[in-house]
Amino acid sequence: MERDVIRKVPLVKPGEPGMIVEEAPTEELAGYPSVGRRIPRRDTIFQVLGQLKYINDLSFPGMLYAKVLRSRYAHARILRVDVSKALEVPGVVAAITADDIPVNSFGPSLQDQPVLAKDKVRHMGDGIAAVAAVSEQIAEEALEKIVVEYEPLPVVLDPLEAMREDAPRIHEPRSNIYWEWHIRKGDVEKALAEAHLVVQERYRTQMVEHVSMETHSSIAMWDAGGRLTVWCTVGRITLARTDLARILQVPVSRVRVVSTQLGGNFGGKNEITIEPVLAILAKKTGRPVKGTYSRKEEFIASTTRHPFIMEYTSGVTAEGRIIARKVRLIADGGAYCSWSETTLGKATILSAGPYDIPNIALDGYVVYTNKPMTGAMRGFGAPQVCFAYESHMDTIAHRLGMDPLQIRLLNAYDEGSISATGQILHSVALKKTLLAAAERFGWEVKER
Amino acid sequence: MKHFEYFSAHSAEEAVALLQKYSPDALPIAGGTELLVRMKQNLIHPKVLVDITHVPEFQGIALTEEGLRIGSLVTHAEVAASPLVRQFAPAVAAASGSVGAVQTRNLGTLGGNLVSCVPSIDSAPALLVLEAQAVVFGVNGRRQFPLTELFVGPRCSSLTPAELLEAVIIPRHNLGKPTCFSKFGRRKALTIALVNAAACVETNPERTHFSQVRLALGAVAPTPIRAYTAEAYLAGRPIAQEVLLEAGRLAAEDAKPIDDFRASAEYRRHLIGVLTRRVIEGALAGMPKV
Amino acid sequence: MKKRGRGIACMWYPIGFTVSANPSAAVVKVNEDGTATVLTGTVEIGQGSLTVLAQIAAEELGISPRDVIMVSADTDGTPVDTGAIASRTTYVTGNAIRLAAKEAKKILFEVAAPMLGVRTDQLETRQGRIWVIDFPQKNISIGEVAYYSQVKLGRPVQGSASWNPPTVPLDPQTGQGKPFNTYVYATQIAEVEVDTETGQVDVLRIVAAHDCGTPINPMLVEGQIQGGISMGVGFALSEEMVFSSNGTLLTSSLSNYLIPTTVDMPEIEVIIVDNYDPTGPFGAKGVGEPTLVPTAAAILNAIYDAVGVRLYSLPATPEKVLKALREKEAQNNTASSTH
Amino acid sequence: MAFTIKVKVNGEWKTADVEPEMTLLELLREQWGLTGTKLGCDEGDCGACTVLFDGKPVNSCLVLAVRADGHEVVTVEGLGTAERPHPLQSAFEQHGAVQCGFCAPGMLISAKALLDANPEPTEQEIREALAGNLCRCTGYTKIVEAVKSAGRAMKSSVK
Repeated sequence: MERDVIRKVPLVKPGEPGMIVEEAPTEELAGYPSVGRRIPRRDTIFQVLGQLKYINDLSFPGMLYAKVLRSRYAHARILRVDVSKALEVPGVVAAITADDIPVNSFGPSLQDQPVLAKDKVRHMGDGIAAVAAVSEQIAEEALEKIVVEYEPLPVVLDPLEAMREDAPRIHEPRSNIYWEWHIRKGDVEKALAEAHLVVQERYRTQMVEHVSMETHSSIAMWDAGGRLTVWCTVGRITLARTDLARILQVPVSRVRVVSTQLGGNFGGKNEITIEPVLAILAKKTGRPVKGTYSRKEEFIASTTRHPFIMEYTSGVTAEGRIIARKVRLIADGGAYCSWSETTLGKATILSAGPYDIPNIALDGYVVYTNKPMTGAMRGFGAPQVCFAYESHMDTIAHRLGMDPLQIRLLNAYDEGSISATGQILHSVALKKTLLAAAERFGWEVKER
Repeated sequence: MKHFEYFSAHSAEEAVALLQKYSPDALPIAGGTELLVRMKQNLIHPKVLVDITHVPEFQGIALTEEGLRIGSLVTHAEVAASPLVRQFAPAVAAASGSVGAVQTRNLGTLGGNLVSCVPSIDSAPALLVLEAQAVVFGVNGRRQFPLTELFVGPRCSSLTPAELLEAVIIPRHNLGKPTCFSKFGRRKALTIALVNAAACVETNPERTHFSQVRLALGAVAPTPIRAYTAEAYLAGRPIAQEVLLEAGRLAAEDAKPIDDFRASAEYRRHLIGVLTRRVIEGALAGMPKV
Repeated sequence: MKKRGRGIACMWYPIGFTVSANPSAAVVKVNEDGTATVLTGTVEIGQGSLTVLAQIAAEELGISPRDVIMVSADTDGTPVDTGAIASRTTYVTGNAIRLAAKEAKKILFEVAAPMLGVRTDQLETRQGRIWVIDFPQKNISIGEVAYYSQVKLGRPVQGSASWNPPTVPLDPQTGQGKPFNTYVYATQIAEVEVDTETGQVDVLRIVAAHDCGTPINPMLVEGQIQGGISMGVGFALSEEMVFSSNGTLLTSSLSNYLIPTTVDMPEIEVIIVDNYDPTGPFGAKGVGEPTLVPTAAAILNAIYDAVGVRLYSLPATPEKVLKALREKEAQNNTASSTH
Repeated sequence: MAFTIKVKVNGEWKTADVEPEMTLLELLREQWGLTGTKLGCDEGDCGACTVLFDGKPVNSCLVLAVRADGHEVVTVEGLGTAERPHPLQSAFEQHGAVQCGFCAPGMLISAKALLDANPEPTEQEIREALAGNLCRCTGYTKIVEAVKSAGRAMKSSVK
């Protein structure tokens, strides 16, 4: 296929010196062609002057500040919630609980997440009640006056334990296993039986957080005509609008969602969090209401990266060709689904690695635990499986006495390779990246 | 942060009088890097803060007849940059330089760090091996005692609510002795020590045997501690790898590390061994050639 | 003792959503002064998407990226966009904007052709002007054409378009199908130094070779790769949310949840390999997420190369590395004593 | 009891009535509208709120506003203007050192303090001076390059 761009900026070919230009890193803005140019980000000048407004830099006359009371337990029944004492605090204008929410559930795949917990809390990040006050300080102090009676339930933190039949059910009566993916290609058992060497390993990864430097922040305001505007740090405004309209039971056209430049996202700001609470408090008070997450809330009350348990079994020939790979993934899905369904899907599809393997069996499961919900995070299941399949490749290479670069080159996808899901791949530059990195690094092939 | 009353004291007398007046609801504040974080985290709620930043008696670094006096309000940045400290107690300068990051070191004070009595404070071990004295000012005047006696337990000092740490004094006879400080954290900056250690080493003139070694450790017991068993063992022993290894082992026995999410007690004990050896070697390396 | 090692890891990563629809729509208006305004529902999250999208619009229209005004992220005023997720913005939103710009350009050509006395297929745009191919003396500014079109002909120069990457759902039993339209590839090589006394791992150097199709803005691509690697270094060595047995998070502040600081980051060498994807705007695919995918694996493979221990769980804390070293020593001792 | 304080902010004396528990960061952002300084963690761990306090970088979330009485504070808004940006601001833009930009104001302040004291820092000195400013987007590579380049620019403009 002929390329339709005239390239004036030479691309770096493997082995050439880097693209970092010391004194003149960027190019004349007016240059042509436009594609391929090292142009600074358009808002950088405002950022470095301190002029760019992020959501938490905005305020409106009469604006109130909201804070959410989080659960004391990771798993418990809620017997009673009483906000009356909080309402007595001078400066508090409104307080709400689950009873104030028209449709108290949301989520991108499964609507299994409450805006504020009603009967049950499933992790310590669950909100139970919220207040709006004239200052953040007063809102925070008012939270301490809210009375919640709990009946603690057994806590399940380990996904393997959560998978057991007798484990406490986090979303009773449903099983804790809430999504599965399966991919089959060829005959993996037969190929394993015929393999020269079979290598079996199990890998695990931890729960991590996005740590955007900007925490979640939003402002909700209703106009006299009954339309809601939400200024927020959500990176997906269309979805946010749909979710808000459903929760509030208003037509989508009555909700306007506006975002500014986000102070980092990395997948952590892909769904609504505090926005419905703000919208309801704003409706109740008739005033704009702002809510900004504390750093701690970023960890406990927003999404995180799924911990994975990954079992890999590979059959290889004496020459190092991988002829069979079996993978079983168990993802710790936290208390709510969020983006788990798709994260697990992407992880499962990618889990055999970028290798031409004729016989493949891949199974993925995601389970509920009483931990912060796991959702979208940069890489979406791929960093976990890559850690496993690339460590596994080195183990295989080591067992065969092969060089890690060579075993990869031998098995790597190429133009026209067929993936685990039977897709014919195009624009495949894997070997190019292997060779380019190896050459720059000065990788000398060592036969062991 | 919850509301509190604020007073700024301009003399030591005024500071302790205010503290006494509002005791037990008053706390002194200097750099605030530790106190304000705990207040923001809702862990403590003092009703009164007495700002001692401007108390003149607690300022400055000076060489006196007694030794090197470092005022409690001297910031970590000032300690780390002080020519006097760098010359006469380089491990103390290094320890202050390892606290937090530039921003923390510009606000946080040596005295504030010490009186917090957090087991992992970076400034303690180096001062302990130099046998620093604590000068304390209270309503009944000054008292002075070995710095070790300041530390009672985690976040618990021997000061009464109306007493303030005025200064630490490194005694004259220990100035310029070979010292070394080392900190092991999980990150290279902005990190809490898993273990920190300091040594002050004296040898025979031929540099074949230890004459006297003082060792101190942090983050491995309820308070910063001296490793007395290891010190006693080293006195008079030859300077040799197996001696250092044994000293490390004994130092680990002197400690009472805990298991927490940062590291296991077992790993901390192992690190004590490694760091003990490293600080002794570091102090030896800093000695002038024989 | 300090030991050095090297580790390699490669990866593949899809661009766009897993099977489900993820459209982007765009409007491109050519203003009477020859500038253009792009309306997009995507959200700038720091990666520089608005800059890259402006470059795509500018390239298609033949104007300077400086002359493109970006309006974004308002559900009342901007067209539907699935958002800055799945490394899809350059590819999916970029395609939509390019198609919208093409629509606008079509109007420009239809208006300009009679003005220049040629057919529309004889025209091209470059440097803010419409040129008759092979007759550089015959040209007219885009602003002049846009003004004439809007004010005299009553035909504002505006294009709108949407794009959704074609996929085929996976068979529920076999998982066969086409979950994504395209993929990118990358290899990272890490060099580490392991302190065998403490188990501490220092990452000294990372070479990262990435395929993103055509890099629309190589400087921003480098920034994405460097930043992704820092997230990968944290994932590999220090970041971990740790819970007590009752489910309390013990690492809920940035003093005990440890992301890399300046002094924890190694030297990073970025290579953008030459590639072109005919399905992307000007051959571009994407780069956001893949940047951190192979980092941890490369570092852990380097640890193995340095000291011969395989860590099966992340993060590779000094304590874990030391424990593995001790276990290996114990095994070696047993092995040597039984032989 | 509220205190009336006077602070020299970006070269200009300003007064404010503050409660004792108000931090300098809150004073700057909420009373004076100087929102360039960012709130990232509120516990002194991230450096997003770094300002110069009597010329030294500090985390303004850990300074009580009353403490600023009679002192001098410089925020990112005081570094330069669109017409006359500080060399660091230009270098950050030209080198692509900013992505989401949330750490940039604090990072610039720390870098300014470094270059004011040491116009020709080594890479290690730059990294150490910026170690208290967390950035999640850039991996710091281009930030370090930008500081180096600004140092050179400042030095040559002095000559």
